[in-house]
Amino acid sequence: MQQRIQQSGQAWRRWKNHLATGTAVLGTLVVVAPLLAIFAYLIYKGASSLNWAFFTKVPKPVGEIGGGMENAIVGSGVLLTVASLIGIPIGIAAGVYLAEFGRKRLLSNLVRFTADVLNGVPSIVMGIAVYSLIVVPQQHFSAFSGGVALGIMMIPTVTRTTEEMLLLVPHAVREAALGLGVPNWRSTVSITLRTASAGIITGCMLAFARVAGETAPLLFTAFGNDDKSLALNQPIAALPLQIFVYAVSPYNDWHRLAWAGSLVLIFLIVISVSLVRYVTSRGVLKGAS
Amino acid sequence: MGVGIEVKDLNAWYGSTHTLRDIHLNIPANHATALIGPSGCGKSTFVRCLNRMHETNPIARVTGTVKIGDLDIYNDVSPVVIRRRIGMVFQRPNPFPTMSIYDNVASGLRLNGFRNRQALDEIVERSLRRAALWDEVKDDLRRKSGASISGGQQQRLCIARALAVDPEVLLMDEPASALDPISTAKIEDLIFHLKSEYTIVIVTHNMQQAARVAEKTGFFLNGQLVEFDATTKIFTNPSDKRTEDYITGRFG
Amino acid sequence: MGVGIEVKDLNAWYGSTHTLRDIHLNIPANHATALIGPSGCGKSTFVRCLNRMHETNPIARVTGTVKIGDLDIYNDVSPVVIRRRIGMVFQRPNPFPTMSIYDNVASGLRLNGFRNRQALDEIVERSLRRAALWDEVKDDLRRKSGASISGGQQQRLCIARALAVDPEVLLMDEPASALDPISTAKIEDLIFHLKSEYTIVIVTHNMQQAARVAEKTGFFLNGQLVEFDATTKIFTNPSDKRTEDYITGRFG
Amino acid sequence: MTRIRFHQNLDDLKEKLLVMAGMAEQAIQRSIEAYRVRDLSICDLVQRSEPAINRQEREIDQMALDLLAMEQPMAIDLRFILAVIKINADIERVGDQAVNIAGRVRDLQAMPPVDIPVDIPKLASMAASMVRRALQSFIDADANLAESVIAMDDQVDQMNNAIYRTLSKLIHDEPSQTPQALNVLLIARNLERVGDHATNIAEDVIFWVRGADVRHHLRTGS
Amino acid sequence: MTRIRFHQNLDDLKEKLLVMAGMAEQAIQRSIEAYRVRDLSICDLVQRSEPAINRQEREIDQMALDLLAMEQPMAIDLRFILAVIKINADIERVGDQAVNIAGRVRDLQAMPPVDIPVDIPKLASMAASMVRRALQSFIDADANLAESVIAMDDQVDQMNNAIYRTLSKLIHDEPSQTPQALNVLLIARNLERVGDHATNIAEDVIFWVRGADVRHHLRTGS
Amino acid sequence: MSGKLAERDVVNDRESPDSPGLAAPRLSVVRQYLNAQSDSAGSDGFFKTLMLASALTIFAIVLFIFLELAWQSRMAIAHFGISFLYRSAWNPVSGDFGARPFIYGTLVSSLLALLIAVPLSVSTAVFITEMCPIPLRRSLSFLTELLAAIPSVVYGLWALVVLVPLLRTGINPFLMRTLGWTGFFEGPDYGVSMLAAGIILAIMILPIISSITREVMSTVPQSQREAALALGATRWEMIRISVLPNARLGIAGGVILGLGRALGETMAVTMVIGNRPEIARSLLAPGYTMASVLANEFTEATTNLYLSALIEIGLVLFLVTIVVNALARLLIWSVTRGASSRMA
Ligand SMILES: Nc1ncnc2c1ncn2[C@@H]1O[C@H](COP(=O)(O)OP(=O)(O)OP(=O)(O)O)[C@@H](O)[C@H]1O
Ligand SMILES: Nc1ncnc2c1ncn2[C@@H]1O[C@H](COP(=O)(O)OP(=O)(O)OP(=O)(O)O)[C@@H](O)[C@H]1O
Ligand SMILES: [Mg+2]
Ligand SMILES: [Mg+2]
Ligand SMILES: O=P([O-])([O-])[O-]
Repeated sequence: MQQRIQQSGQAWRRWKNHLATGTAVLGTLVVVAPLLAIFAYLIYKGASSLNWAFFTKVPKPVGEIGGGMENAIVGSGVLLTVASLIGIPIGIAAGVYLAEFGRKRLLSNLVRFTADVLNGVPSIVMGIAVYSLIVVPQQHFSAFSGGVALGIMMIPTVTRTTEEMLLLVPHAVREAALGLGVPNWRSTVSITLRTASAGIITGCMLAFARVAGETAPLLFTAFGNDDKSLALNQPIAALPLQIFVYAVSPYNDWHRLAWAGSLVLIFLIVISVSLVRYVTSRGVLKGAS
Repeated sequence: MGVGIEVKDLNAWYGSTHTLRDIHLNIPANHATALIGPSGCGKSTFVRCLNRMHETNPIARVTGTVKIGDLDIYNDVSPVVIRRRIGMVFQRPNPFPTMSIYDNVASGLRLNGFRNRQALDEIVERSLRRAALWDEVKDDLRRKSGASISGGQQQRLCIARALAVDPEVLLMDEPASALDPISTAKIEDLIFHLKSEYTIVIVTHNMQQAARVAEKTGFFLNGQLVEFDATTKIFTNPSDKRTEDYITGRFG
Repeated sequence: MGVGIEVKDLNAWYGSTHTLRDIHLNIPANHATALIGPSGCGKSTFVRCLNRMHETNPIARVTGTVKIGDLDIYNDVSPVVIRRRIGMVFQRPNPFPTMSIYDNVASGLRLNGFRNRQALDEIVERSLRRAALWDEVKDDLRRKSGASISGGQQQRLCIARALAVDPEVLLMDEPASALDPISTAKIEDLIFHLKSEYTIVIVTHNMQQAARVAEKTGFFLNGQLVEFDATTKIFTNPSDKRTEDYITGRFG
Repeated sequence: MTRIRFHQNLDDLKEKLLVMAGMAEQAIQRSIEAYRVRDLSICDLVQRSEPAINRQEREIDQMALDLLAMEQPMAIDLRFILAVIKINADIERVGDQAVNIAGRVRDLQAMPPVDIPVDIPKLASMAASMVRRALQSFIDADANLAESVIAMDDQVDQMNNAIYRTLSKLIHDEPSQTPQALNVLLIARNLERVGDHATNIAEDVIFWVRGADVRHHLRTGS
Repeated sequence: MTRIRFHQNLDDLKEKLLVMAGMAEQAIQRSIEAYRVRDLSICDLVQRSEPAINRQEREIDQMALDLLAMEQPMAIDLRFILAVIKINADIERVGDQAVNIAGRVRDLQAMPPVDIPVDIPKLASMAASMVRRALQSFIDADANLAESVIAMDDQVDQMNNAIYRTLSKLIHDEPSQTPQALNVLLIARNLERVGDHATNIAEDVIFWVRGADVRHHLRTGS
Repeated sequence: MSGKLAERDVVNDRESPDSPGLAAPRLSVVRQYLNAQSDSAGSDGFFKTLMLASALTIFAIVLFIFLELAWQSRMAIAHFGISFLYRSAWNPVSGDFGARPFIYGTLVSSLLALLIAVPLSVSTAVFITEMCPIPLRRSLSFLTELLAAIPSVVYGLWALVVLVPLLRTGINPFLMRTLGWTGFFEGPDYGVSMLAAGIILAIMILPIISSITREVMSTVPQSQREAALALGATRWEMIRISVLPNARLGIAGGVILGLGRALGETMAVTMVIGNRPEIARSLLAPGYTMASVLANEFTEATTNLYLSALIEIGLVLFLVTIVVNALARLLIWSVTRGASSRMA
């Protein structure tokens, strides 16, 4: 009746356990290493070019000393604002539809699928599409078109995170609201969305961070501008664009500026993300799922 | 004050499963009425039909009449209006986790656009007092989230939230089954006090609980109401063999 | 067959909260022993100390000796070995949802490198039979996932899974508190049958449950073992005033 | 919720009660036998059986208490246990009556034998039959049979009153036989009380089976 | 788990039982009063009180049943309810004894008055005091007091036996007074039974308070 | 918060007896207010429509992109037909275009990236959620997520000046020596290569996959872990039987997201892949991806056919994305059939 498990194999099990632990530690180190390497390199190369002028001056022509990236910093700000205004509301609304009303399986699956496809659409293709959608009819590059391109790129991430986060909200919370005689829309906006807000904000931040560093879609839309501009219907500079231009240039000065620009871009992204996170107070850049 | 509930010919379905069959029932006003029965017999479905929560399930269907007081809830009004008049408390405490205790209690009114600050303060305090929670939370009203208190307190918070919209009927679907005995006793005491002012319908798996709080008890089986009678009668001397078998554990 | 458990001077902490204080206790072999007490008194912590699950919590600490039979579990062996000899069943059924019913039961043995197909088949069948689940699942053994059966069945599946590694002791932390009365009665019957072959320790909030299944009952309060005696004694005539107050509901 | 063990326990309880009832009934029968044949050894037997009955009574009460504490009995089960507790007390007192009768027989034995013109064995068989029927109604959960027991009580009372009158007259007529007559009178009283206890048992059975409390309703007078 | 209402219900139950006990005690006292002053109107009073006591008994039993079914009482509470159920039965029977005594007094009244040289009132006051003490021990949950009640039972028994002997002798000596003597004898028996019931009550109190079943232990003989 | 007067104002007069003969009892302020509220059926409908419109916007955008690409590339489509997909030629001068090397490059670089990134990100996630001391946990997750905040140009730059030289001088010679016999690692070694692209893509998708994996792992209920531990599982066995199976759906989701990103990634890849439209077995050889060719040559496209062919490359990339997504979905669906899709 009684059968005891043989004791053999215990050593092997223990060994496997250690092996797995070792692998995980190693993997983590391998992941963290390039990050540290990139940061170290950026600081090493770029920090020396950072000064007040960098933030307050527009670029100088080649050869002249000084100049900064004020135009690009401001431009990125404008572009990202436009992008967020387009991408976040549409993204969240679509996510709400999928999670709360998406009972028609076929339609919601289709939307979900196209969102995934859109997520995978290369940024360059997005640039081309927006180019022919807005730039060609308007006949000039513009900040607005750049913002639209980035905004569209934000949508799928925001949508999918919103949906997932809403689905994580317990059904009981919805029932509680409905049971109080709260209209459906009110319950969705004030209860469900609010309950899931931490996760949704994370998703928005992820999307934001992603498009903040995008270059390709801006090539044919925002185009770049050597002067500071706030106009939506004019070409506008952007940090990644500027970095790209400097980076592929043959001048050492400009290379340094590119590194410094990268440093600034990363810090701006991290700071804005952290700020939002801090305000909504939950861990930084908490992953989307 | 509470109003009576008159249920006639109620039938309910989930998809093609016929979950409730021809329920006839008069629930007296200002009393507690308990519903018992084995798992899956339709108790939850029944109470959810009383405030039209049943239809929030896309595959659900219902026929028959339910009158709350003089109001035929399936014909006279919209579900939203009905649910404002009938409070509901669920099996697991479900406070809004992102809201403070105060906001939780105020939510039923706020979400319907009620803005009078002072009145809200009063209503919140009164509801929390009625739910026997005021003394425990009055110092953290706005600081603590609804999810940061203990399970038993959460459930009383949910009761307070339901009371804040001044309902006439309070539906409770196994309100204490997720709680420990001490919290359960508190909830039971609470129900006992509330029933002079509200019509209370409580679903429970715990027969002693039904016995302790309710004047009337209904026994459901396979979607049918087998027996509905005074609680003492049901628990000491039921008329129907099936009821007797169930409460004495001769079942299944 | 089961072995007795001897607990001496057991103290346990979560961070700096002293959760168990100086527990002395002898749990008899091949009997069921129930642990009761108000929420937060340390029952779960206590049973988790018996199979060294307590220490899986990073802030947890424990001192004292626990002997399972002749084995001093905190000094003689590794936790992995101890947990294999002591089965545990938790409050909420936790079958592995990605495994079939068969694989769930076999998982403990497979972990230990047990590969003999035929023997495995037999053990799975025997364990499921012992857990009174065989007849209900035998046709879907490999087709159904462990999560696709009802809650009561899941809990019995978890018991079968624990039995499959042939433990000497079975720890159960409120094994039926998430179940409806019929499933609960099945689990109780099961415990009643199992206790001739295993030493069973069961935590429960339901005093009648303790009364029904256990020969001995211990009452915990604020991390201390207030009284440990024959179950009938505890429930009809306890020696300690605090026990009396708790079981008669004069508490808190 | 198949509480199989609980219902087995209830059966055990019933079984135990029936065993005890059997002992009590036997004691009555023996005491009357002792009366009939004036045999002191039978009296001994009866008196020696009392501790056993008392022990049974305590065990049954304890078992009922345990079941109440441990099993949350409801409805018919609860009424059953309460009926058992009450029947238990009655049976114990039936046993007591048997002992009392045996004591009276012992006293009688110490006196010169006289012919007492009352039919104690008949009264006894009547009372015993009431007890037996009450128990049968308990075994069969037969409320109708229990009602018939209650109806019999009147007869026993009448018989007892008749005996009282007879004996009263006898004493008046034959003062020398007073001690014997008094003892017989007390035996009759004891038997009447046995009948009362049987009536109580029958009422408890009806209460258990029907859930209706028939005390002081059906009973025409105690 | 502050089951306040339940404990209020237990208090109500106790209250009700005490009211009933008061009625029963009063009935005994009145019946003895009737005996002393030979007053038929008092007999009437006693006999009219019986239905009320019976009603009380049924109500108390029902209440106890409801509490058992609805409140899962445990330990001391459970023992209390069981004690109440038993005490209830005993009190009701005390009431019955009072009615019986009243009946005997009625019979006596119909006969020529004679002087019976036994002190029934003393026995009665003894028995009544046992009942009162038993109830006091119940009110105070005082097991020691209850033990003293059980100790008193022997005295009552002795007194009763003395009365039996006296009356036996009286009948022998004065056959004409037989009916009266017999009635007094039965009254004494009734009072002895009242003592028995008080003893039972005391035992139930001890069981409730201490959780120990003292029946047939302390009691020296029934 | 007190005030008896206000109490009477606000609170209904439950206690006051109804005036006899009057049917309707006095209603409390709350009740009156609520009864006066509309039933909101209209606003609910409007809200739902709005949400639906947003959802459909996504669909419309994708459809628009597709149509736009198809329209712009109509010339190339007409000219080359289906053969565009498998022809290897890429000669702007002669006007001879085929997408094969680009498709190859895109798929191989992305697969390579997945091969590298998936194990790494899963083991990182496992380390962070299951093994790491609590104080370290937050900072480690923060660090891995910082990777997501680095723009792709920066990655490209860094890869160009740090990674590529490192590969050329350190790693590649080693790979050639040890694994050269497989044919995947043979010279000549330029540094810029498919391998470099794969690595940089892997670094870029790591944070996505690992943060999602970490997230789903942390939602695996503690009870599942305890179930395994209580059976006598070691930590690794616990991870293997409770954590990974329960998280696999989420992990797959993360992988799809990462794959999408890798397929479409432009700048960084362009900088390190070598940009040569050839198919070579060796991973050390340069390659070209669809996104890179678009980025590099879009502005230089001189002829209409050239431009049209480039845009058709975009179209193909778009279609590849769809196919890959569909395949991944099928895969997930077939793996999870039978099991419940959401863990409680
Ligand atoms: N959402 C649902 N979809 C489909 N069927 C359902 C759903 N909810 C309940 N049912 C079915 O309806 C029947 C009644 O369910 P209901 O929840 O009302 O039972 P219940 O008496 O409340 O049981 P419990 O005591 O377990 O809560 C059951 O057979 C159940 O399978
Ligand atoms: N993971 C934990 N971290 C910190 N403190 C804990 C943890 N788990 C339990 N405690 C504390 O330890 C004490 C004992 O908890 P334990 O879970 O053992 O109680 P319990 O008797 O099982 O209660 P319940 O009946 O509610 O399950 C409680 O005060 C609780 O707050
Ligand atoms: Mg339910
Ligand atoms: Mg616990
Ligand atoms: O129990 P009794 O003494 O009244 O027969």
